[in-house]
Amino acid sequence: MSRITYREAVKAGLREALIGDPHVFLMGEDVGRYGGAYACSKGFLEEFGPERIRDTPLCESTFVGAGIGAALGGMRPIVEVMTVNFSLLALDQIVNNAATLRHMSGGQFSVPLVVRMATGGGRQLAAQHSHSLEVWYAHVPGIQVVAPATVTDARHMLGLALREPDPVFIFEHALLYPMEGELDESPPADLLHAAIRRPGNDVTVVTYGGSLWKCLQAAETLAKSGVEAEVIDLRSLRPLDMPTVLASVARTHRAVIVDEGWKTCSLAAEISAGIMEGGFYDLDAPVARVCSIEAPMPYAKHLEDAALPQPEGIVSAVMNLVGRHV
Amino acid sequence: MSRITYREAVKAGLREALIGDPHVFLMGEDVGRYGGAYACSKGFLEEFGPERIRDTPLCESTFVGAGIGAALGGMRPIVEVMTVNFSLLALDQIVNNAATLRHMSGGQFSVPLVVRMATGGGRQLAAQHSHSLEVWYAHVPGIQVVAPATVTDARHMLGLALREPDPVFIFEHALLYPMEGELDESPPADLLHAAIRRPGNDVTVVTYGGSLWKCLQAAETLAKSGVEAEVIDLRSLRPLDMPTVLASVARTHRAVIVDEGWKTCSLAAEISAGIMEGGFYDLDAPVARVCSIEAPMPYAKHLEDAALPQPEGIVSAVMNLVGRHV
Amino acid sequence: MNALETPRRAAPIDRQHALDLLYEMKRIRRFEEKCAELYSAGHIRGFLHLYIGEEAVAVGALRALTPDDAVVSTYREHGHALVRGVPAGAVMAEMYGKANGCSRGRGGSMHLFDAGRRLYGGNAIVGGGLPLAAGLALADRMQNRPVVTACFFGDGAVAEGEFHESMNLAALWKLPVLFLCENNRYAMGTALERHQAQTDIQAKAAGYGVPAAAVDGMDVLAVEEAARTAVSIVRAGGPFLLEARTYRFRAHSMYDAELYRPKEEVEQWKQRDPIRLFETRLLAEAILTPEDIAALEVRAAADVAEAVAFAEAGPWEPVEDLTRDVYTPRAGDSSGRPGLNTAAASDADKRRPRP
Amino acid sequence: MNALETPRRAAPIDRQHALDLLYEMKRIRRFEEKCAELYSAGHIRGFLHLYIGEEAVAVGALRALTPDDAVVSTYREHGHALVRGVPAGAVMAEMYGKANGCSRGRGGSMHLFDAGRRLYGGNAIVGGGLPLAAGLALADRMQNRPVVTACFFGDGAVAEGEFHESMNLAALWKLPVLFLCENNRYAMGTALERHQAQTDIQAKAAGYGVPAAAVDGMDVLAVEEAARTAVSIVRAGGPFLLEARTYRFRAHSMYDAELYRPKEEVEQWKQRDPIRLFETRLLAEAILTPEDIAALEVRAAADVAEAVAFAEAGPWEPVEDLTRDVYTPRAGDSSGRPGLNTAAASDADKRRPRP
Ligand SMILES: Cc1ncc(C[n+]2csc(CCOP(=O)(O)OP(=O)(O)O)c2C)c(N)n1
Ligand SMILES: Cc1ncc(C[n+]2csc(CCOP(=O)(O)OP(=O)(O)O)c2C)c(N)n1
Ligand SMILES: [Mg+2]
Ligand SMILES: [Mg+2]
Repeated sequence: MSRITYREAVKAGLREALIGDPHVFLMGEDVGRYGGAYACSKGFLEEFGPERIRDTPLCESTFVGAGIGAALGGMRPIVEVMTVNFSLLALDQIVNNAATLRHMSGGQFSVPLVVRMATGGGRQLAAQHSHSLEVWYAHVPGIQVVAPATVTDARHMLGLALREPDPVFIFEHALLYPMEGELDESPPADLLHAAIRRPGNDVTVVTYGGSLWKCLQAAETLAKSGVEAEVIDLRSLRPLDMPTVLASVARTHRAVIVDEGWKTCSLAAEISAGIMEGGFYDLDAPVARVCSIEAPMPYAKHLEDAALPQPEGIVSAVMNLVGRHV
Repeated sequence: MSRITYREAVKAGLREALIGDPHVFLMGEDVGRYGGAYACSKGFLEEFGPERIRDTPLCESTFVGAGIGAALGGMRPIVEVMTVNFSLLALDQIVNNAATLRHMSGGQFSVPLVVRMATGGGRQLAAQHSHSLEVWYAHVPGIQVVAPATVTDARHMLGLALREPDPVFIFEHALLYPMEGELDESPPADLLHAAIRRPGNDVTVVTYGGSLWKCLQAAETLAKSGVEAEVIDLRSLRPLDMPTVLASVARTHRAVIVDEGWKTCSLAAEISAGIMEGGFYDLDAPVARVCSIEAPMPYAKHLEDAALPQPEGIVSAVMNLVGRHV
Repeated sequence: MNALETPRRAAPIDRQHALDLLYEMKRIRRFEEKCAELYSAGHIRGFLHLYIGEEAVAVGALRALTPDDAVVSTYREHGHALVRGVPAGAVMAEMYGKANGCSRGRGGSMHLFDAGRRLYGGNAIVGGGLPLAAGLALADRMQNRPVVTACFFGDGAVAEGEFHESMNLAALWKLPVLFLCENNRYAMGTALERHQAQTDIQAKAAGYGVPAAAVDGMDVLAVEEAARTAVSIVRAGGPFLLEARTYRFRAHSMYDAELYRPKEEVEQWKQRDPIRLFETRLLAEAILTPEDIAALEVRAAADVAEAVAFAEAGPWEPVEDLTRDVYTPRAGDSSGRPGLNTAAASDADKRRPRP
Repeated sequence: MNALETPRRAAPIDRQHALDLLYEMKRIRRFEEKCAELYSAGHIRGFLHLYIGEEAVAVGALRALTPDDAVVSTYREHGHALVRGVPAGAVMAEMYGKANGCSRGRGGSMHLFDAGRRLYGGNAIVGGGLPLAAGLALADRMQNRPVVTACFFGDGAVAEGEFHESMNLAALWKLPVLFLCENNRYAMGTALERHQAQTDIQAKAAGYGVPAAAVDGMDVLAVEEAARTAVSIVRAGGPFLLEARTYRFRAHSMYDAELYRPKEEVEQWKQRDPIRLFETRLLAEAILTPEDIAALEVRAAADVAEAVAFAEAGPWEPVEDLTRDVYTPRAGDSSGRPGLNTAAASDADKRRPRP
C-alpha cells in the first residue's frame, strides 16, 4: 500500500492508459500547456506530444462530439470536460449521439469513448460552478456512469472504463483531488459493483463520490452513540448495483441516501424507489434522503455549507430513523 | 362546455396572451411564416405582426438565452422550443441563467419567461426525436415545470404561467395536439395543484401529460375487474403536489406511477421516494412504476409500442399490486 | 434566383458518365416519389423529408469520394445513402421499419447507417453531425489514413453553434473535412434571408481561414467538378466549405402546408430541375437519345419496385430484441451478471451481457 | 505583439478627463491588488480572476455608455463593475460573501450584479452572457428605448457556438448590441493561435455582415474613441463588434502556475502597461504633474481601504435566508400554501410564498 493523492491517482491512470494504447489520446480545454484545470495531466504534453494531448478551443459541444466521432473512427479518446457545469453545452451530443448511435444504427457502431469531468460543490464557486448533475447522466440508456470516491478507484476506474466498448462518463468530485489515501495494490475487479466501505448492521447509508467521506465521518460519530452504519459507495451510477444495496437493507432494515444533488428527482430518489421496489418488506422505517438544499449554490461559505449535505445532517437523519436522538 | 382540440386550446391561450399584454411576444423556430411546427400559431404573424411573432434562426441556446435577456429587460417572452429534444442545446442557458439569475443576484432580478415545448414519443420519430426529459427540468430549483394533459389545461396554463414572475416551462405532449376534449368553462385556479381525473379507492395511479389518457383507459379496464383506480394528473412537475398524492395513497394504500420517461432516475422515482417519505405507513404494497423501456426509442411501430408505457402494462402493474390477475 | 450560372464546360461529356449521373438522379427521384406514395398508404411513418430537386448535389458530390472516405449526413439523406451505395432495398426496408433495413428498422428515414460504406448517419438534430465529422476526420488523420470525411448539412444548420465550432476546430487542426452545405434556401419554413444575416454562406469560411466555394447545385457536372476540386484540397490537408445552391421542390416534410413560400417561386425553380436540365443538355449535345433516357426510367422504376418488394418481404424484428444494442455485447460473456439483475436495474442493463 | 499602434491624436487631452480616466484605472488596479492580498489571507474565496493589465478596456469602453445602457459581463468583471459605478465597498463585500455585497454574498467575484446600474452580471459560463445581451437589446428595442447593451467577452468565448449564434441573431434583427471582445490572447492556458483558426477576431464579423474594428486595448483614449464610434453605430441601429487587444498581466485565476507562456512575453507586454503608458504621455505632454499622479494614488488607496472596511463591517446573511430568492416572492401572499408543504416538496418550494 502506498499513500497518494486522488490527483496523482487520476494522473497515474491517465498515464498508464496513454502508454498502454497508442489509440488513446486526451482532448479537452487546457489539458496540454496548462496541465489540466486540476493539474491531472501536468507534463503530459511533453511526454506524449501535441497529437495525443490536445488542447481544444472552448467548444464543449464540438469537442465532445469530435470525441464521439473519433471513437467511431477507431481511436480511443478520453475527453476531459473541465467540469460538469460546462457539460450542459455538450448534452445534445451525449444524449443524441453518444448514447444512441449503436442502437439507432441497429448495432453497426460502438462508441468507445471515455469522458471525464469534475463535479460538485464546496469550493465557494457559486451557482454556475457547483452542480452535481450525475443524476441526469444516470437517466440515459446507452451510457455508463461512474464516480470514483477513493484513490484506488481514481487510479483504476479509467483503465476499466477503457475496456468497455460503450461510452463511460467518469465524475470526479473536485474536492477530492488534493485528498490523500491508501492505494490498494489490487485493482477493483470491475466498474459495476458497489463497495461496502464500512460494514454495520443498524442502518444502510448509500452514497457515492465526494459524499462518501462525509458519510464515513458521520458513521464514526454514530458509532459513538452505538449506531453502526453500513456505508455503501455506489461506484457505478449507471447501471446501479441495487443487489448490494438491497442485501444490506435486508440486514439493517433502514436506509439513508446521501447525494450532493438537489433532492427532487435526484439519484437519491432512484435509490429510494429501488429500495421501495426490491426491499419494501425489509424496511422498518421509510428510507430517508440527505441532499443539497434546493437552491442555486450560494457563494458565501456559511451559506454553501448549509446548502450541502454535512456529516451532522447525516447523523441526525440516521438518528431520526433509528428513533434515537444525539 | 365546448369541444375543441388540444391544438386549438393552446392556440387560444397564446392568442389571449398576445392580445392581453403588449409585452408578450412569441419567439422560436418557425412560429411565424410556417405557423408553428404543430400549427399552434397559424395566422399569428398576420394578426400580430413580425415584431411580436418572431421566427428565429436555428440556434436554441441563443434564442432561449435571448428570451431570458428579454425577460430581464421588461418584456414577457414566450419562447417556443420546437421539441424537448432540441432543448438539450439550450440547457446551459436554462440551468445557468434562467434558474439562477434571481438567486445569484441576491434577488435583484426576476426572469419572467415562459418556454413551451412539445415532448414525448409515440409518433415513430426514433431515438433523437422522442425524448421525455421533463424529469431533468423538474430537478432544477428556480424554475417551474407544468404539463397540461387536458384541453382545459392546454387552454389556461399559459395564462397562469404568465402570471408567475419566474421561468415556467410548459411541456405539451406532441400526441395530444389533435386530441379533442371538453373545455371547462371555469379555468383552473392555479398551476400548482394536481387534479384527480378519476376517483377510486383501490389504487392510486399517478401520472401526467400524454400518459394520462393511457391511465384512464387502463382504469376503465380495471373497473371491469372490479378494481377502482384513482387517477391523479400531476399537472405541475415542479413543484410537485405531494399532498394530493399522499392523501390519495392514504385512502387506497397502493400506488402505481406512470411516466413516459426512462425508468432509472425518472420523475416516477421522485414520486415513489416522496410516497416513501410521506406515506410509507399507509402502504399495503410497494409503489410500482410503469415507465419507458431503457433504450433509445426505436422507429418501428411494434418496437416503439413495446418501449412505451401502454394501458395493458398499467393494468397488469395494478393487478400485481392488488394481488389479482386479469 | 441565387443559383450560380455555370458556364458550359468545353470538354465533351462522356456518354457512360452521363448515363451514370442521370441514372443516379432518376433513381433517387423515383425512389422518393415512391416513398411519398408509401407514406400516404401508411407503410412509411414518422418524419419523411424528401430530397426531390436536390439530387444533383448528392450525385455530383459523392462521386468525388472513394469508398474509404466517410460520410456524415442529415435527416434528408435518402439520396446520400443511395448514391453512397446502400442498396435501395435496405433503405426502403428501413423506412418500413423492417429488420432487413439498413439500421434494422431502429432508425427509419432519418437514421440510415451503413458501417461498410462508412455512412455514419442520418442525424435528426440539425447541426448534430458536424462535430462527428470533425472527430471522424481526426481519427483518420491520427491513424494516417489518407481519407476525407464529407459532412452534409443544410443552410439552416449554419446558424447553429456547431457549425461555427466545427469549422474552427477543423481549421485549427487541419482536419480533412469537406463541409458540404446544401443550401436549399429554407430551414423548414424560414427563408435564408430570415435566418442568416450573411446569406452568402461560403463567405463565412473566411472567418475560419477555410477555403470555400459556391456551386450551382442544380448542375450535376458543376457539382461534381467543384467537389473534386474541394476533395483534392481537403485530401491535401485541411477543411473546405462547399456550398451547393439548390432548392427543394417538395414540402419540408410530409406535414408541411408550405405557407411560407409562393407557388411561383417553386415553379420558377422547377424550371431548373437538375434532372431536366441535364437531360436537355445531353439531348442537345446528342450524347444521349430519348430512348436512352426512357431506358433509364425503366431501370429506375424496376429498381425501386425491387426495393419495395425487398422491404415488403422483410421480417419484423422480434419485440424481445427491443433492448438489444443499447450496449455492445461484451466478448466472452453471454450470461449477464445475475447479481445486477434487479427490479431497479433497467431492462436494458439486465439484458446486457457483461464482461 | 499584435496590439495596434494608434497614432497620437492631434487634439489636446482635457486635464479633467485625463484625471478621471487615470483615476479609474488606478482604482481598479489598486482594488485588485488588494483582492489578491485578501485572497491569500483567506478573506476572498472561490475563483478570483484579476483584470490587471486590461484596465484601459473597461475604463475606455464604458465611458461611451449612458446610465440607461445595459452591460453584460464575464467572470473577470471587477473592472467593469467599478467603472459602471457599483460602489467599491459593495463589490468588495460581495467577495467577502457579506450581505452588503452587490449580490448579497450569493454571487462572489464572478457574479457582480447591479439592477440600478443595469449591470446584468457577472457570468461564469464562458459565452453565457452573449445570448442575454441579444435579449436585453431586443427588449429595449421593442420598448422603444434608445439604448445600447454592451456585452463583454474574452477571445476564448469567440470559439463557443453562442458567439456565432448571437452575432447572427443580433445582425438579423438589427439589435443594438455592442459586442466587446477583450482579446487578451489567452483562454486560460490556451493561446489565441491555438484556439482560433482566424486570429483576427474582428474579421469574423464579416461573416454576419456586422461592422467591426480592432483597437489597442492598452491605450485608454483609443479605446474610448473606438467605443464612442461603435456605440453611435449601434445606437443608430445594429450590432458592432469591437475587439480590444490587450493582455492580462496576472495568472488566469489564483490557481494558475502560468506554464503556458514565457515570462518574457509577460514582461514585454508590461512595457505597455495601460496605466504607465497613459501616465507617461500625460507627463510628457505636461497635462498632469507627478504630484497629480501621487494624489490619485492616495485617493485610490483610500477608496480601496474604505471598501475593505465596508466589507469587513458587513453582516453575514442569516442561514435561514438560504432559499430566499430562489423564486420571486408573490404579491399579496406571505404565508405560502400549506397544502404543498410536504416532505417531498423542496425546502425552496416550501418557503416560497405563493399567489
Ligand atoms: C437542433 C434542431 N432544431 C430544430 C429542429 C427541427 N428542424 C428539423 S429540420 C429543420 C430545418 C433545417 O433546415 P436546413 O438545415 O436548411 O435543412 P433542410 O431541411 O433545408 O434540408 C428544423 C428547424 C431539429 N431537427 N434540430
Ligand atoms: C463554457 C465554459 N467552458 C469552460 C470554462 C472554464 N474557463 C473559465 S475561463 C476560461 C477561459 C476563457 O478565456 P477568455 O474568454 O479569453 O477570457 P479571459 O479569461 O481571457 O478573460 C475557461 C476555459 C467556463 N467557465 N465555461
Ligand atoms: Mg435548407
Ligand atoms: Mg482571453
